[in-house]
Amino acid sequence: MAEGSAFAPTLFPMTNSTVLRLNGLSKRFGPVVANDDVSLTLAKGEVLALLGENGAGKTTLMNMLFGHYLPDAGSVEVADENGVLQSLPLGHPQAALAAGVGMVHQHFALAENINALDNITLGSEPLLALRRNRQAARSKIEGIIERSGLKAPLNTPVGRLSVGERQRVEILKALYRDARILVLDEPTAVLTPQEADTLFENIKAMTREGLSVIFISHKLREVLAFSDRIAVLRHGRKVGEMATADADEKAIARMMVGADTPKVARTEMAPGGPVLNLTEVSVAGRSKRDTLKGVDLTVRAHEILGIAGISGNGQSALANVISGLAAPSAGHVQVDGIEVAKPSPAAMVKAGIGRIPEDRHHEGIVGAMSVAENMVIERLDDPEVQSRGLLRRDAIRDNAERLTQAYDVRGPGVAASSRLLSGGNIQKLILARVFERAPRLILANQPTRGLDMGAAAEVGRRLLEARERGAGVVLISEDLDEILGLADRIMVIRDGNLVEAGSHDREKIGLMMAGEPA
Amino acid sequence: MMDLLNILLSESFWAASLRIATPLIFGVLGALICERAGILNLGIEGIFVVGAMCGWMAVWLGAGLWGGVLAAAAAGALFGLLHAVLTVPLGLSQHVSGLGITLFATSVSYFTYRTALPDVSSPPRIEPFRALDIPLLSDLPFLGPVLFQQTALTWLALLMVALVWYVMNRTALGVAIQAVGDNPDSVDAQGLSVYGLRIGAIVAGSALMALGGAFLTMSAFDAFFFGMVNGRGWVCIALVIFASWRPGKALFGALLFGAFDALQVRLQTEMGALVPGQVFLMAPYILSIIALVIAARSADYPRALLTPWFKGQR
Amino acid sequence: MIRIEPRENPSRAFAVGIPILSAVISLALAAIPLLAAGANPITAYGEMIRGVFGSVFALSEMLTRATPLIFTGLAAALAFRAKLWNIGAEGQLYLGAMAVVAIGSGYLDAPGFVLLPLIILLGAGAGAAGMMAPTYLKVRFGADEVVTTLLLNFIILIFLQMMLEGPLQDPMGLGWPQSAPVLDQGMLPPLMERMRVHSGLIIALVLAGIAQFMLARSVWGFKLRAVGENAAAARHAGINVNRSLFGVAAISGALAGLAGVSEVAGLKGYLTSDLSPGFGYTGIVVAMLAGLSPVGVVVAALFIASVFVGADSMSRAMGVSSFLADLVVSMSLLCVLVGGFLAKYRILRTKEVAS
Amino acid sequence: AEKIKVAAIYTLPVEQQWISRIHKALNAAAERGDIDYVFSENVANTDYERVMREYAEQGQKLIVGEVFGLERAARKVAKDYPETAFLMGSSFGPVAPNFSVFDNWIHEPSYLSGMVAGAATESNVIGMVGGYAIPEVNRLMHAFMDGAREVNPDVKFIVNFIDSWYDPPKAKESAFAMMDAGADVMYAERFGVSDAAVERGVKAVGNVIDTSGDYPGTIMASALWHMEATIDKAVANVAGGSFDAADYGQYSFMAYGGGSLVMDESLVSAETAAAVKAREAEILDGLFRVNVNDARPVSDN
Ligand SMILES: Nc1ncnc2c1ncn2[C@@H]1O[C@H](COP(=O)(O)OP(=O)(O)OP(=O)(O)O)[C@@H](O)[C@H]1O
Ligand SMILES: Nc1ncnc2c1ncn2[C@@H]1O[C@H](COP(=O)(O)OP(=O)(O)OP(=O)(O)O)[C@@H](O)[C@H]1O
Ligand SMILES: [Mg+2]
Ligand SMILES: [Mg+2]
Repeated sequence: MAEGSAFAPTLFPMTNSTVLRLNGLSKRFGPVVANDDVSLTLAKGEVLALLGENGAGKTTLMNMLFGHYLPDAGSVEVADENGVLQSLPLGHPQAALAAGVGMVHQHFALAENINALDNITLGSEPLLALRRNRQAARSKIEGIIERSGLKAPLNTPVGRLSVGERQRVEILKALYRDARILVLDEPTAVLTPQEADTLFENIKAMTREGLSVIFISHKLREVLAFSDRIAVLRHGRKVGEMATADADEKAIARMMVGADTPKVARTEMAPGGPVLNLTEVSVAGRSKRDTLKGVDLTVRAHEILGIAGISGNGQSALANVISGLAAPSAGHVQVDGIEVAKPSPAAMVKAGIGRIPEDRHHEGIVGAMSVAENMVIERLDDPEVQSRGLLRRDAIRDNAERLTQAYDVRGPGVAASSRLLSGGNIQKLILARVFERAPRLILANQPTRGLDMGAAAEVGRRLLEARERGAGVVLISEDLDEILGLADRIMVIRDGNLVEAGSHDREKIGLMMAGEPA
Repeated sequence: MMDLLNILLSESFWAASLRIATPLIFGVLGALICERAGILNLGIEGIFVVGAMCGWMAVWLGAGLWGGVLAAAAAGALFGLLHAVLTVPLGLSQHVSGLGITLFATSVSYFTYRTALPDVSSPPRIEPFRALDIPLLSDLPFLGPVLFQQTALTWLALLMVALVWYVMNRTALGVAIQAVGDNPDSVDAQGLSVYGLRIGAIVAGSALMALGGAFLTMSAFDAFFFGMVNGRGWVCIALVIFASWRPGKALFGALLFGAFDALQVRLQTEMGALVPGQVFLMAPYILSIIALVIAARSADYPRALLTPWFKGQR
Repeated sequence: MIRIEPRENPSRAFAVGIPILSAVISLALAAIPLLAAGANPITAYGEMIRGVFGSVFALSEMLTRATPLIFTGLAAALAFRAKLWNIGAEGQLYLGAMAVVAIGSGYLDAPGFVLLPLIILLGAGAGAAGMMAPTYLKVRFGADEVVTTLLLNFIILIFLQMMLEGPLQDPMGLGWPQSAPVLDQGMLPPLMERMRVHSGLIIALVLAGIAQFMLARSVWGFKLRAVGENAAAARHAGINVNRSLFGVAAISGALAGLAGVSEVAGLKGYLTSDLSPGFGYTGIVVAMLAGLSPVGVVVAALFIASVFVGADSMSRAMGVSSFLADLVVSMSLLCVLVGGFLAKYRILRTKEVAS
Repeated sequence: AEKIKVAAIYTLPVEQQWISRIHKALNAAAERGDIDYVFSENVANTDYERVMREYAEQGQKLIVGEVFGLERAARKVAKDYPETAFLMGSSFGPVAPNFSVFDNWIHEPSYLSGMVAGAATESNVIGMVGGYAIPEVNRLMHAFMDGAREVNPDVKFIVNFIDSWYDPPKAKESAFAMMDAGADVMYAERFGVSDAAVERGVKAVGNVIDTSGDYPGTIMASALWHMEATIDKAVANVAGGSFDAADYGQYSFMAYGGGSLVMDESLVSAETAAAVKAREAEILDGLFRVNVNDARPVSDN
């Protein structure tokens, strides 16, 4: 394979059925070369998986195709109705939409105050028309739902939909515009395995009607299961392509990172005494995701407890109780056998609980503050950090220098805004902050969501390390593979109830998650 | 002494409420459109002044009443455009830009007025809008005086409530404006122009605000005075939240405020000897805060309000 | 198509040059109204500079005008840092002023070293209380503080009118709605013979320095910044967000209250309902021009005060309408705002990439 | 003769009734060629002292204005510029050597206009809309009320202050409210009141300025203030080098032509007109003194 060459040969020679061709696209953001001379083709009815580490440039490439970003160089050609390639005016989402390109964004691009129907039809009608033909729109969407199996309530404000429903609305948006080429950027990052499988089966069905798909994912399982062909980006360059039939995990990983990723190996270990006890804990939340109904839970030292479940079944409430953000309406919380009288984040930190939040950008860091400051944000009372109310800036900087080294947090330096770190490095920053205090208990809520394989493996290794040291870990994840790989014991959360799974049986846990009697 | 009930039952009280509410209706609708699109427009107080001055001056120069209305709207739109350019493509602080526009619009109006009319001891008058006096309707028992003896501008305000409601809820444009105020990316991803929608909304909203000012000089009164806007614009900023950004509730809020004000002058004339007059002057503001506290829980803000958006940046 | 990109490393020359350039441009724009009024712009600029720097008196007047703006600018800057949108400095200023005359106009005839600190403390406390109330409504009920603080300005102003016609009215004032004068020993000493600039300016400068230091170097400032930049993350990290908000609300209100103290006890000596020509609102502008930096507030306040005093004096010298002063201030504000943007971003015209 | 340089400093725009009278008198003097006249309007109290000093520094010979909000500071400035003559609207007394005061002492014509109103009301309810309850306003209102009570002991007053100098729409609403409460004669202290009177077809009495031309058939009478007497006297004194600290208040009295009553006799009964004229003569002859009462007037009920 001609790594990074400007004329990297495509594995599949152009055929009449080519519906999309990207020619030598390049894009810089200041000093960052996000894409460097990337060329790709896509055939009719084909599913192409685009792989690469975090920051490899996948989203950027797709954003240029769709017109959000203007390339510094290169061109895009899209086949018209007759299958003839026409060049696409760049930098105009509207032109891309008109040419039949639909894009589902990594981060939802939905207005939450209007309903799904309006989100879907947004931009498809003349703005200055005095009337809308909602009935026609509705029947068209219902037709698409019928054919694709992508069900979503159309009349509810999107703000009240679940993530899975929102994801489907995103796809419906693209299909409504008669997309012949569908770009999906990490569509399953927030879906359960079942939801993901359903989604891909629906999409697969549509490819048989001539839809062509590019999807981006960090989950090799679904890449191998559903794609026809794989293209890999590294540091903004295309470094290879292969037919999925010829690919295996190892080969792909090597192509992505240029080396083998270490497998995380868990060794059996005898658990110690309990570090966290929840007894009959209830939380009265406003929605299902914020509600717990009298759960009992015990985590012991040297133990990773995996909490499996479809998102929105009370994981947030559970995590909020353990991290001190929500006060239980009933029940008891004990850390190391001592009742936490007034739960608060500060009390939990003091009790020795380290928290890795679900939403690392929103809850994990203060983006506008420096890396060093974020490293100490949980221990502002510590005399190492402050004396008499004044910050000890040298100590704070030294601490950060040491931790960025130890935890391999890469970025523009400890004095720079933490916002400038990539998602993976933000997660490492949080890990450093948490592990450095040798917590008795670690709450890891979706710790690898959106991370590439290398970064995800690093998180797993750190969690196992903590367990070895004697910490207890609560691992909440929608990625069943991750739980199966790391957890000593598994519980399933459903409708605000926690149930012991009793085994590592994938099938059985899947059924419990779906609410069927095991 | 007329008691409270008598006041509340009198048609002149309700007519006064609607009259007092009219400039607020224009203002709240204007602020509502801007904020629905995600932009706070604190220029409103100054845009009221510009509307009052330009509307009046156009009529005084012979443009006719509707010419004055157009002139006011155009002037409002112009200052709205300035606010839009500063806050949308340039993404500057909406607070500062707004306060800057208020200062700018007010001082431009005053300076222009004074430079054009350096030597007036009594401001020149125009022939203002008169009550419509629609033949049969005006003679209806209660509704007649309350509704059908208002001026054309009050009717225009009521019409605008319906129009804004219709546009916001029944047209593609309205949906797009709501979407751009909630999540600009949603609009951008569907091929619509975030900048275009926001700028358009601010310009249109500001034109409406200016009509609120024009009402003061062309209907409620017939001349322009320095300081005559007297905080009415700011009140609209409060009312728009009270109204949860809904045109119908905006009308209700403006009427409520107008009713408090109308009640206030009536009670003050009755009870002035017992309670300091200021207690009555404060009442509408205090009640607005109370109403806000009650409404706040359910208020769902346009999520993107105050957050600038740049194309191709994250 | 137009594209906006952050400048990678804005050079120092840029950072200093652009604001100066925008100030110059705003002056150039001021020629329009000047010409419209039939005045010679060149002479006018000369008069404007003389109006600010032409004499010790002019300079002292500029500093006098800047003093309350530093206080209200700091009030806005600190609150805004925590994303607490305090638009109510105008009202809080009057609360501070009312406290001053309530205690200092004869109610308590104590020696200066007792009375003066007491006046300052009470004035600050009254302002603080004025901001705590809306903060409570925000924290407890979710009532938007932009609106509540704005409305409170009106309420407080009307309340002031009531007080000045009632309990606070000067019995010797022949019925005017004004307070009795603050006792002599309760007045902030002037800084110069026969000039109006007073020691309120020193207090303002010291407070700006303290605020700058505390914001960057203290745990309190750390928490404040964290709450303002990302309240959810701050809460998750164990910072008591509400306590931070109440803390900064109190300080912000107190600073605005001090603006009132400084105007009454430093300048006028007694209270009328037109003590402030909108210092509270201008403070917001000052704070934002300063990029919410306390030291920046001092610079911005001096700038705004210079433009106003210069333009006002110029309008008199040139015989054009004195409404010109506000006009010039607003134009330079908008120009500097745009200039600040251009210093940080560049606007690129991108050609359509033909493919 | 050489022209005297005169500057005026107003805290409100020159349209404000009170200020407009000073402005008018100074303009008249300027037109006659007696003075060179410059002015600053809408000067905030905070800035007032600076403006006084700037004018003094400019070499203005006479500075006219109103120092109700800054009595002490203004006297301090005057002390610093002994060469400049100051003639200021003030509630307090003059200060030697150069600080003179005046005020709008038109309680006499106000009393007379009250007589007109008291005779005209049929409902025996008179409405009064004021800006702020300051002595300058209160005094005239009380004189007006006294005059009305003289001819009609049953008359009741409704009083309302809108706490603004400039909000005609608000003044108008206030007037409407009073008419709803039965007022059939309005005392028009603010702009907007007469407009309401016109719309409802009731009568009004004007104050300080003559607006009968704007509202023909509505304004029965107005108590006018003429600053010419005051200004001309002060200018003459400055020109003659004899300006000193004095109270110019008396130049607003009717006897000096500083105050007068205009009546639209087509709207006033002959009987009333005669009574008013008789009273007017008594005042001019010094046989009748109108009471001065600066307290805030309140509604009767
Ligand atoms: N708004 C921005 N301005 C300038 N540079 C940025 C910006 N956002 C990100 N970067 C740069 O891009 C790099 C990668 O950031 P990015 O968030 O794209 O990572 P990522 O590859 O998406 O990682 P992850 O998938 O883990 O989130 C950072 O190191 C940072 O320097
Ligand atoms: N708008 C932007 N401004 C600055 N830098 C950007 C921008 N968009 C992308 N980048 C940078 O370009 C590089 C590629 O980012 P991109 O989002 O395409 O990565 P990705 O492959 O999609 O990563 P991930 O798997 O994390 O989604 C990163 O270093 C990122 O920081
Ligand atoms: Mg991506
Ligand atoms: Mg990413």
